[in-house]
Amino acid sequence: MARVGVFVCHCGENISATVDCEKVAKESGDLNSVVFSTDYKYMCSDPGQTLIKEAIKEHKLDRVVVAACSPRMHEPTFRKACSEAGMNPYLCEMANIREHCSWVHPKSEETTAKAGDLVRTIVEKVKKNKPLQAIKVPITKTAIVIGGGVAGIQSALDIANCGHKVIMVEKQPSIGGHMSQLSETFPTLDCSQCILTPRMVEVAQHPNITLYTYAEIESVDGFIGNFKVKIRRKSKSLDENLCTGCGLCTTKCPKKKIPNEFERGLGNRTAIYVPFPQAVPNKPVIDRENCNYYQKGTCKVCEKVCPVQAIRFDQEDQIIEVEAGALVVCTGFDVLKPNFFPEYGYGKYKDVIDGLQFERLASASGPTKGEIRRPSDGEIPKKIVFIACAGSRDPAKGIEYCSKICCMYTAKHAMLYKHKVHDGTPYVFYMDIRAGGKMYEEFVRRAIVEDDTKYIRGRVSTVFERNGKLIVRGADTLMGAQPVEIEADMVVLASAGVSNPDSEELAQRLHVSYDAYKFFAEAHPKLKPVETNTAGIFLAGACQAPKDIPESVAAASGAAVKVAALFSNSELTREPVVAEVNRQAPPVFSTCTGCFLCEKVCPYQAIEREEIKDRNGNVIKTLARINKGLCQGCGTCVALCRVKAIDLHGFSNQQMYSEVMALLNF
Amino acid sequence: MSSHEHVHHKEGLAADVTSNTGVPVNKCYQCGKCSAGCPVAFEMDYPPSMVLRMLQTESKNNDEKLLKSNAIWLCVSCEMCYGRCPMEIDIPVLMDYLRQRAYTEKKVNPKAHNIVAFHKAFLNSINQTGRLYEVGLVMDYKMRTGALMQDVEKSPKMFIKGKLSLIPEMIKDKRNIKNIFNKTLKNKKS
Amino acid sequence: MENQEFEPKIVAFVCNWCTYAGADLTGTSRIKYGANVKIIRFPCTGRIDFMLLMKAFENGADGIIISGCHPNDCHYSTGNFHARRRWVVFRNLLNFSGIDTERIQFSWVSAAEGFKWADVVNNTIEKVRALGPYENYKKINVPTLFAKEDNNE
Amino acid sequence: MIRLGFYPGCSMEGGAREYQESVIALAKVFDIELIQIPDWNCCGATAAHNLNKELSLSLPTRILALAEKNELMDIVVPCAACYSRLTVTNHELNKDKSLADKVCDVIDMPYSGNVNVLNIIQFIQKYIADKLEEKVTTPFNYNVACYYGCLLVRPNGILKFDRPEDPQTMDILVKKAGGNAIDWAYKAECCGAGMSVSRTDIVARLSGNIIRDAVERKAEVLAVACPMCHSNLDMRRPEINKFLKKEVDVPVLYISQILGLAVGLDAKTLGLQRHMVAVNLPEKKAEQPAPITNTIKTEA
Ligand SMILES: Cc1cc2nc3c(=O)[nH]c(=O)nc-3n(C[C@H](O)[C@H](O)[C@H](O)COP(=O)(O)OP(=O)(O)OC[C@H]3O[C@@H](n4cnc5c(N)ncnc54)[C@H](O)[C@@H]3O)c2cc1C
Ligand SMILES: Cc1cc2nc3c(=O)[nH]c(=O)nc-3n(C[C@H](O)[C@H](O)[C@H](O)COP(=O)(O)OP(=O)(O)OC[C@H]3O[C@@H](n4cnc5c(N)ncnc54)[C@H](O)[C@@H]3O)c2cc1C
Ligand code: SF4
Ligand code: SF4
Ligand code: SF4
Ligand code: SF4
Ligand code: SF4
Ligand code: SF4
Ligand code: SF4
Ligand code: SF4
Repeated sequence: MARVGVFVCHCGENISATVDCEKVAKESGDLNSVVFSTDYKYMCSDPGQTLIKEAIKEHKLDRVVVAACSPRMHEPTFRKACSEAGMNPYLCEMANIREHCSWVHPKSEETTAKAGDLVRTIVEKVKKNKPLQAIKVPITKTAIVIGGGVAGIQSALDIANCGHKVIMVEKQPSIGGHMSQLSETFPTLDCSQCILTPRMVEVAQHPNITLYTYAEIESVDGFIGNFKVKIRRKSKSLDENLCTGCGLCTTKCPKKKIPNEFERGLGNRTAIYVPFPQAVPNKPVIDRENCNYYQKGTCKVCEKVCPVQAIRFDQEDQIIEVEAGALVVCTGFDVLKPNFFPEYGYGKYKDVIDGLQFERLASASGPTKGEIRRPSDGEIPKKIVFIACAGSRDPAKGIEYCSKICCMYTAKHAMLYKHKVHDGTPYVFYMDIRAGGKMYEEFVRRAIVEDDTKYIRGRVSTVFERNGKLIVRGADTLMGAQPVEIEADMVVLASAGVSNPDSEELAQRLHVSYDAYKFFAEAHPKLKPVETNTAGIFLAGACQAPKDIPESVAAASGAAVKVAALFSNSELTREPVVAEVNRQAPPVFSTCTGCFLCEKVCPYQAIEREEIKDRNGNVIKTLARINKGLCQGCGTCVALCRVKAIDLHGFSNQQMYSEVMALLNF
Repeated sequence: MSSHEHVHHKEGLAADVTSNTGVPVNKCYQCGKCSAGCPVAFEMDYPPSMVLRMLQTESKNNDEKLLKSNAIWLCVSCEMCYGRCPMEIDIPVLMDYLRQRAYTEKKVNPKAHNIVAFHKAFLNSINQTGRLYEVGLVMDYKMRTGALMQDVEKSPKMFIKGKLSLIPEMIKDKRNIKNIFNKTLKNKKS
Repeated sequence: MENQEFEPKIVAFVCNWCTYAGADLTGTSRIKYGANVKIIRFPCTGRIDFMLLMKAFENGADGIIISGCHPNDCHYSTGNFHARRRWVVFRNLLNFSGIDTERIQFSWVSAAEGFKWADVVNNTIEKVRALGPYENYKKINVPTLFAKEDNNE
Repeated sequence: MIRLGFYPGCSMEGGAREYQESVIALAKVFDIELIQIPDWNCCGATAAHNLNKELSLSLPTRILALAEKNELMDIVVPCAACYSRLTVTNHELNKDKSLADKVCDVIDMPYSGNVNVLNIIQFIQKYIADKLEEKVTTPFNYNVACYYGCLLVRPNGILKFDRPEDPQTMDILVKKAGGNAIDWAYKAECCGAGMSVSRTDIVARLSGNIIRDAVERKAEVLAVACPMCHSNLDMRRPEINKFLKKEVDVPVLYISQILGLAVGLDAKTLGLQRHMVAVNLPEKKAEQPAPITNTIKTEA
């Protein structure tokens, strides 16, 4: 039999002005199981708390109900007081007779009666409360950063500088991401490589960072603080420890005409290659799809020329298993190839290129050494047309959203062009100019006013060739939507920023949610912008949505702080409001029927499958099991389970039923 | 569950367009791609994107201007605009509707007289014979427009090349065709 | 004074993060509403088992309010979505079994909508008052009903 | 012998007689009989849908209903304008059953919505293309600008034929016939369509742009698949030349005529003499047909 104590608070006059607190206390004393009840002016004050503690000891109370303000205000206060008196804190509940009663009703008998009803209801609930223990989880203080673009680099360095270990996993042979391909960056026009390269090197040399390039996440198990991650290190076909990065192999490899991905096809590379001169690590890999030896069985020139015999043709992929307390996903974005848009002629006309290709043309280390020359004949274009929103904001053929970065980089491109080709004329076809950011609007105005870029408001209908010129046919909607034709030498499409092709697969592997466009979803768009719904997995950069460098870096530092905060304790304490699937003695094991409907509705992928085996190892039954590390206690699974095999601690079926019945029956 | 749907009953041409053709006028974000690709925009008083814009204003004045415009008659239903519109707005169907409205409300732009005359002559020919009788069509058109000398040099050459016949091809069930015209045009004169 | 008006008994099932907090705000703002509504706190509307609704009617409730976060604001990201989905299925079944679904009021009240909470309560009281006491509630075969609902999830 | 329904449409009975002649002759070479839909009527073309929606659906439905009544479930419709009207009508009726009932009431005939409408290219692709190369006796060894116009490819969502930008199907047929299908920019631009009589000035300009681009890209022949396109590009040549301020005498041939010539039919049978712009193709010695490199992907 429970021994419940009821403590009714006057809250100065906040409650007692409309509720007869004494009466409530007195009547509660008559309730079944209530062995003590009293009222007091300020329950949350020190004397108030002392009163509760002493009553617990004196009357051997094992349950406490405080009838006062909202539990959202003082539940922790009173639970702590109870705990100090030696009671399990989760056996203390509050009845909200202030916000939900005294403040919203006039002074009357009815109001007092309602307060009494609320107390009775909570008394019935608390009788069904079970002692709970706060959940404690140990934390492995290693973070895995997936993706080595500017966001990943920032995040890794921030975490490492807090003194924690970081493992960086990068898919490509080098870190750097898209930023390493850029020429100069808006809104300051500083050289991208100049600011990025030192940080890439810092990552490689940081004592707390282990870098795996040419590697991918194979699988993720476990939960916050305790992830077990398998990493696939793809074979580079060479012994990295031996290779000195001399580059001899890459100069001698006979396969020289492979379109260079880094140059967006504007240059070539060899089969054994370093993606770009400033690559980190600066050691080659063999692209087996294009290598003579792997495809045809003969060649091995690289092996012959390597002064240190570093080439390993028989090297296999390696799977390594690591433990980590947190993951930061920084896998960035992709740029949509605009060839789904045949009216713009990309892929058909050599001089119709995309924004990244223009970056390479404008880059001092690019295929033209920074001179703007058109791909078809190497001439310097005298008229360039930039087409904004090429695929963005186009539900019919492209994507619905605004890619956000292209207005800015288009203005940048026009400027860079004008700075390099003084007598050239840049045109921009646009629908709106989205330049919300520090110094962004000023930047765009500069492109228009100082660099004389001709902005035409209208979407281009078609691009075609006539007499060696690219005819761009658009409309000027500020001139009565009259059609205009520009004879251009080159056309640059600001093509849409989209999610990586493998993002959906990766999201599923990580158990994080993603949006309709397959970008990773943050836990809350405003207040949890770098968290995911899976505790312990964070996001940063353009893998969430197209973002520019400042935003990517800000998010990366934000995510790093979240990781550091997590790692600041050796254990994680969590409220024990979690679900549980019942377990019983054989032969039933559990009332769970294994339908796994609950698995589908859990927003946190907290429901796992447990196989019950007999002595010979045969599976007898597969049951649901809640991962306490992942469960956030929403209770959706509980409401759904038709055999009532799941229950939620703190809001159990018994508790809720008792509440409903007590509320209505008196 | 409480639902807060704001059912807003609109009046005017834009609302009529949407209810009769399903074309969502408000979806147009004025990008101008339709006008850029329209082969006859250069002749139009209001290029297609302007037509959409005028509808969006929901102003009586603009509705009138539109019905009386030349643009709606110049549209040749080439479907280029629809094919390229990022919002998939079916302008050709919209134009059809505006023409029908202008025609029934007798608001056809005077400059479009020739075009309407041609359409009428065309339908007249079908009404009478079930098929298009080119000589008859041209005669009818000339009577309607007074463009008596237009293309006269073409006819003998076409005749020689076996391209024109002087006797109309008739279909058997002319009654059926007449009925179709009567039922659809009802009391509208053609 | 007119006749003593019927005072319906109304139970409100609300989520902890939005509506419970919203109702707290109604209090902090001292906005008045009828005393015949009593709130039961759930972690999330997703936790609300529709059997509890039946239990409430069975024990003499005349009306029920279910309220949680607005569609995309669920603290648990999708709990309220599942609650609504279940409700759509469940409502048809209730209608089918002759239960007066008019007596169940669904709404979204965020933590900032103190005024709205008072409106929701007062409107529901009026509505249920107009409907009269729920004396016709017959004990229906709730478990079968519940099983059917799940098959539709 | 394959027997298919055939809807010539008004212009193929009149101004475009040679199109009909060449299609029938070509079909015969491949053992296909084209059966005219008995008592067919005009589809109403642009005029009907400009002036009255119900009429614009009723006229084509009568044709489809007649085809169905005569058990011609696959019908060949070589005129692109008629093809477009019939296909759009099918689409509208299948989309809205109550509309379909209303229209059937107007035409006083039942129609199920199941007649399959093939344009000339689809017809050739389906029944001829596979056997074409083996039948080619005199490769059509010219630079051909394939002109698709509007109504063959748009609205793509309904027609679902080829890709709306830079279509390829006709080009592939020309290549199979030994021709060199050139790449050009005006493949699917509008020629002025039904404005031929009422706004000749517009037609001269639009068709003029088409002819100019074709010629600038060294086309020796234009290939078309629509009588309306043909009459604008061929019959309106004097007006076009005036617009272009030069004499351009590039001939305009129907695709059926080109394939007909390639499989050895004579010019007369194919009605080449009926064109306004004389067809004087220079003699060329037969070369190996250019390899077909273009693979097309039609968006679903
Ligand atoms: C044409 C163009 C011009 C631009 N100009 C500017 C500018 O001037 N100023 C500016 O602020 N911003 C500019 N941007 C935007 C800038 O490129 C991005 O903000 C920035 O690159 C985002 O960084 P990120 O690290 O989030 O992603 P990314 O740069 O895309 O890096 C992601 C990294 O993750 C790796 N990766 C991907 N998938 C996996 C996987 N499954 N496993 C492991 N690794 C993976 C990738 O290989 C890559 O290294 C421009 C963008 C474009 C397209
Ligand atoms: C009309 C309007 C509508 C908006 N709507 C949205 C929206 O729908 N969604 C959205 O995401 N954003 C919206 N915003 C933007 C949003 O308000 C800001 O992003 C946000 O408030 C910024 O938060 P902050 O903490 O940086 O600054 P602030 O909210 O300005 O807070 C700064 C705090 O610092 C205090 N302070 C100032 N100086 C001192 C000092 N010297 N010493 C001590 N304290 C000081 C101030 O008193 C204040 O409390 C809106 C803004 C406006 C103006
Ligand atoms: S030659 Fe050998 S050492 Fe030099 S880069 Fe190549 S693999 Fe490395
Ligand atoms: S074996 Fe492959 S990578 Fe090495 S040199 Fe030959 S082609 Fe290049
Ligand atoms: S940022 Fe500018 S160019 Fe890019 S999609 Fe948005 S509006 Fe278009
Ligand atoms: S200042 Fe404000 S309203 Fe104006 S463009 Fe910028 S964000 Fe929009
Ligand atoms: S716990 Fe319930 S819902 Fe989940 S699998 Fe078991 S029986 Fe099904
Ligand atoms: S209570 Fe919510 S979070 Fe926990 S297992 Fe159930 S559905 Fe998942
Ligand atoms: S293309 Fe479409 S969205 Fe753009 S202006 Fe025209 S109708 Fe509007
Ligand atoms: S359908 Fe009409 S409005 Fe549209 S592009 Fe063609 S002519 Fe212009």
